[in-house]
Amino acid sequence: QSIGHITLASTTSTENSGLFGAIIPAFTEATGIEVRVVAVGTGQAFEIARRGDADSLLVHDTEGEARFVAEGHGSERADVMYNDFVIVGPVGDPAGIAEADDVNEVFARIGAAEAPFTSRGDDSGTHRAEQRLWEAAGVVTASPWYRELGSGMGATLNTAAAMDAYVFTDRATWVAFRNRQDLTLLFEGDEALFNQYGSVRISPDRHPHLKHDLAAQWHEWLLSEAGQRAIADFRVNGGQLFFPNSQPNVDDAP
Amino acid sequence: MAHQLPELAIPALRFEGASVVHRGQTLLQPLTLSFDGCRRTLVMGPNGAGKSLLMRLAHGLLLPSAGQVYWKGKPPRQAMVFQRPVLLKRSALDNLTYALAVSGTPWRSRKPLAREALARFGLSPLERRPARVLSGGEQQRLALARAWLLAPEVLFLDEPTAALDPASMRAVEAAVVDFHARGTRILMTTHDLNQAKRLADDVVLLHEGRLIEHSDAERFFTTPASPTTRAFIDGDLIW
Amino acid sequence: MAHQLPELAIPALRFEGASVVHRGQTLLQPLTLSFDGCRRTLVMGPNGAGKSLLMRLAHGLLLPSAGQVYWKGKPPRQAMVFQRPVLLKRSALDNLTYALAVSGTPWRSRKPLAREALARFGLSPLERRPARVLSGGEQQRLALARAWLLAPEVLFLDEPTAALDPASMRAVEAAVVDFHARGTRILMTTHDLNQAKRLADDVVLLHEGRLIEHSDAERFFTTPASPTTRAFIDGDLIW
Amino acid sequence: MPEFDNAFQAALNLILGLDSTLVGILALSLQVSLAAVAVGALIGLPLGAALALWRFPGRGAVVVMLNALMGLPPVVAGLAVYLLLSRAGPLGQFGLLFTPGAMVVAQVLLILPIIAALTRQQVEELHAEYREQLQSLGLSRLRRIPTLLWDARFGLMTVILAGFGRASAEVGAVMIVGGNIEGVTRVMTTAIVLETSKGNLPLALGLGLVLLALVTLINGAAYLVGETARRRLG
Amino acid sequence: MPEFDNAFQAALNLILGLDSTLVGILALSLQVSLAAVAVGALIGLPLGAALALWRFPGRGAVVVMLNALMGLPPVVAGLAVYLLLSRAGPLGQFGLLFTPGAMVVAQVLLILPIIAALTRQQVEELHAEYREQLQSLGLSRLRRIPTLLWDARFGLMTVILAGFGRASAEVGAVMIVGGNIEGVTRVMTTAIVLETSKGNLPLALGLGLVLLALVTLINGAAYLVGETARRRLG
Ligand SMILES: Nc1ncnc2c1ncn2[C@@H]1O[C@H](COP(=O)(O)OP(=O)(O)OP(=O)(O)O)[C@@H](O)[C@H]1O
Ligand SMILES: Nc1ncnc2c1ncn2[C@@H]1O[C@H](COP(=O)(O)OP(=O)(O)OP(=O)(O)O)[C@@H](O)[C@H]1O
Ligand SMILES: [Mg+2]
Ligand SMILES: [Mg+2]
Ligand SMILES: O=S(=O)([O-])[O-]
Repeated sequence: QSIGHITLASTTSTENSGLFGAIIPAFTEATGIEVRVVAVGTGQAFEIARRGDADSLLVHDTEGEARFVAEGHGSERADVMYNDFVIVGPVGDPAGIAEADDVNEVFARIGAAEAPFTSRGDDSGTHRAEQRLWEAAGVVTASPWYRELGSGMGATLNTAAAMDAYVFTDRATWVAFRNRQDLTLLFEGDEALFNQYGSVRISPDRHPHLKHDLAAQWHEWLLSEAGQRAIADFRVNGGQLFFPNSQPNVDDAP
Repeated sequence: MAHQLPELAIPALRFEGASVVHRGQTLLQPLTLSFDGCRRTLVMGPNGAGKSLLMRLAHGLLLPSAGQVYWKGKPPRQAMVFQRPVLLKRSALDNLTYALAVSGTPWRSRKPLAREALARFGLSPLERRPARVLSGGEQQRLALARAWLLAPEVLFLDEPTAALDPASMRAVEAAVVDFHARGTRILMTTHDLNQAKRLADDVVLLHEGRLIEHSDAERFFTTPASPTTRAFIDGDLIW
Repeated sequence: MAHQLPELAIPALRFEGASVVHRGQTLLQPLTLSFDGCRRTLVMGPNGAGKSLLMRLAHGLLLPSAGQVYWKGKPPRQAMVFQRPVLLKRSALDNLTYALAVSGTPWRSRKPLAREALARFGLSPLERRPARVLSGGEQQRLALARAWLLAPEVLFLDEPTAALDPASMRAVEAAVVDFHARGTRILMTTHDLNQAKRLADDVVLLHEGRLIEHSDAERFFTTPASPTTRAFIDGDLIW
Repeated sequence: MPEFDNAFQAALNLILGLDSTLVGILALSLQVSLAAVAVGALIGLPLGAALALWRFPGRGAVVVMLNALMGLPPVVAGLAVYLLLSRAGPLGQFGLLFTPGAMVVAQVLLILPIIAALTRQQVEELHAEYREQLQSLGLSRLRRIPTLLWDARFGLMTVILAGFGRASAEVGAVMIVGGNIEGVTRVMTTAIVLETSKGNLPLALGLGLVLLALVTLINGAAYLVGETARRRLG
Repeated sequence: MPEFDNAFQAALNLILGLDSTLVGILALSLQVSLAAVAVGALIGLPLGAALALWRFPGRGAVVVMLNALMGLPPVVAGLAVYLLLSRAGPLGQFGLLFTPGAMVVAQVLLILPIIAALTRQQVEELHAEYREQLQSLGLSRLRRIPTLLWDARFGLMTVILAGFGRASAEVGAVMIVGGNIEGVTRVMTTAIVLETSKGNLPLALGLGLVLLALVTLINGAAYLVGETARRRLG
């Protein structure tokens, strides 16, 4: 019943949350197409796609995705879903960010208290979002309280847990994360913490050998009602992690 | 030519039904024997008779499969020169200083003592040569020098002159006599009947893992108790 | 006791100023020698004289540091029995079948031939024993059996009877005579003057890496050309 | 420590549960590593032996290189193989990327130097003992290789086990060239990394214990075979 | 292949640029791995030798375990050390986690079995040769250990180099217990992983080449020392 497979390059945060495990079976059921997910760092995902080693791309770096399409590697990009970033930290909350009014204040307080903060430092979508927020809050980060880890989200959380440090993370990874130790969710809900995921189709001109037909079905399915419902139905501990927001017929370069 | 010297207080070595069995094959039949006094005992017999096995049992390198091998009294200080000498991957001199270190000789006196031993066995010019590249005879002499240095109360020599030139052989025989004169008990194997006649106080003859005869040298060579001994002395004891 | 047989067409082996120098030390002085005809040449000399080095040069295991060693004509089929036999980590039988395999003997005839050789050297009961646990003399006989199997045109024997009992020694000497009678050139070392007298057509005497004399056996033992030879024959050539 | 207890508990549950996903992952781990060891030994043993036998100018440099390549980082091996097998790379058209085959190739790259370097050293020592005898028998260097490998087999067993350990333990290479695709290229080590990044530390450790148990079983089997053969030799 | 050219280019630039960050990372890599090898050898050599010398019930199982532990996945070693040193863990109060010290501990865990298992095998072979002579000299097993290690030193050199290779190449353990903190615990392999995840493949490969070059230098130095010593021995 399987009519073939496609390779999807994506990021660890989507994979770790368990989203793919929940929605891909529905897609395969409907189309007979298997989806093989290679979950890596954001930059590596782009690179794999750029080299023609993946049939499709799903990441959360809108700027990067746009550039990817603009440079001709991608033929089409579409919003698929969003979730949000949150700030977690030790239960004691030494910088008192739980009481902050907005995210700017959160970062300002951490900076002022010079409380330990672990950053992914890996140039991923999450890392870039975090850096924009520091800049917006006017904080100059510096060691030793600011630790650049150069790691994936999960590894960064493991380190933060052991160091009792604040950390900026996407909600999906946090909800699925088990080694929390003293960490707890301290701040959420600011509009600036919006985290958009997009699906990108690879350019058939650049990589004619890819399975563009099957990849197109995947892309369309994600944006379709069935796909969007599958995303909305994915729950962890009763909570929804991803919010579908495809805009039918809005595509190409933004 | 029994050699008479005051019998020093070396305890007796006893074999009581000691045998060696390896994977179902009996290599040495149960052996009951006693080596008393400060004598020079020569162990003889054809290839594969079990001479080296007997030496290793006596020296405690091998435990008998059955029976017992033990010293009546405190086990004496012993040394052995192996049929195929094992030299460490070091220079000739270092092989000797190593043995001295092991036996607890103070650091300062090791080199002088080792050099003396090298000189005694005609190896002085070779002291810095790696022991493993020495010629067959040189290796055997180095092994002898090592045993000599340890001043053992009992000395086991397994065909110690097999690789030696005639003059060296005479020198080693003289060294053995010397050792013995200083009170060392000698247990030695050889294939050389003349050497046995020159050195033995008593002789043990083995054949196919079995004790044929153990008697005083004089008796052994002149009026052997067993026809096998007779055949052996005549060089007729063939495979 | 020169042994007269039709001289077969074995090419002559020539040493021309061949020497061995190792890290600045001259182990073998430049040597000019020629081994012609199908003879039995005995190489003698004290320990460390360079006999084994000479054998290895002749057999092509060692290249001279200077000078040349070569066969006039096509190099003949050769085999060597080493002073310290090297046996592979296999059974006695497998050591022989291995040598046969190497020499290109067809598979089917290897075992029968090997068994024959074992029998000839009195090792039949030991065929399945790992070669490395054999007694010293058994190992030497196995090495001889291996060389015998290869039916070489030239046979190098480095103290082949040093570990053998008297009867085995006689049997091996007989085997050497036999080999020679079948047309094999013999180059052999020994420390046993009597053995040399029994076997040698001609004798090479080395001393401290230097050629002292190379002459017919008769001449060598009765009217030696050099005083060193005299001293050696008298057993007086000491370190 | 609760985590370790949990890990043992997790390992036990995993084994007792005999979850079909786990079995699949274990089987793939084993297949990939064993295939890599087989290829690595097939090339590495003769290569190491040859290096022990031949003297040539620059040999010292080759030996040093080989020893140094024992320190080839798995990620680097993975990257190199990735670039070779990637569509844009020279072997791209074979479509080997993100398949078990690619993982085998990367692991071979990793363990070949280990097997070859340790073999070289052991064969060199045995050859020092055998050289004159084999030369006397008229054996060319090439024909000495099987003899030496056979007679050194007990020592080489440990060398091969070191290679197997390296292959079954590494994650850097298989992650990059395999992609840790569920059901296709996920092996034990990549699964452990995944669980670690999910913060499932006891499960990650438990998976590690299961992997180690399997590796121990294989080592035990090799040991028994070796000891039986060795005993027959005296 | 442009990537490989770029990688060489990157490596060259890195070396020529002698960027102080890179030098710091290289130096830390070297310090951690050398320290781990030193500790690993200090424990592993006598341990392996002891296992070669003593016979006791269950020895076979210990040998198998040790051989199997050559396949201890770095991630698992890292996790175990993480749990031990983590604040909630039994050694939490020392604050060792995310320090170079912790990385050394984890790497020791990794290479100890490699050094001990390979040492056992080599010492066992040498002891087969020396046993009777040493016993005749009246040497206790304990006192034979230094003798055997010394006389096996040329072979053991390769064993130690294998351990060093393992330490300098692995990333799984140092990543978890070090945390890849910039300027504190970032080493070459974690930097390579980071660049890879950023998609900077030529730079990642270039870093790999720089690391390999350094490892080769150290191997070369060891080789020269070894050959000089060996030559003195004939
Ligand atoms: N470990 C072993 N396994 C099997 N057989 C052995 C072992 N050690 C010795 N043998 C056998 O036991 C017999 C006696 O050996 P031993 O070395 O004592 O002979 P030997 O009298 O010293 O002979 P040689 O004069 O040749 O030195 C030999 O046949 C030998 O093959
Ligand atoms: N590889 C080597 N390195 C240094 N010296 C060596 C080497 N090989 C042999 N020698 C030395 O060369 C000399 C001659 O050695 P060779 O083995 O030829 O003596 P030999 O005449 O056979 O003595 P033996 O009667 O004891 O067997 C010896 O002094 C030996 O120490
Ligand atoms: Mg013997
Ligand atoms: Mg010699
Ligand atoms: O060497 S690892 O890739 O397994 O860390």
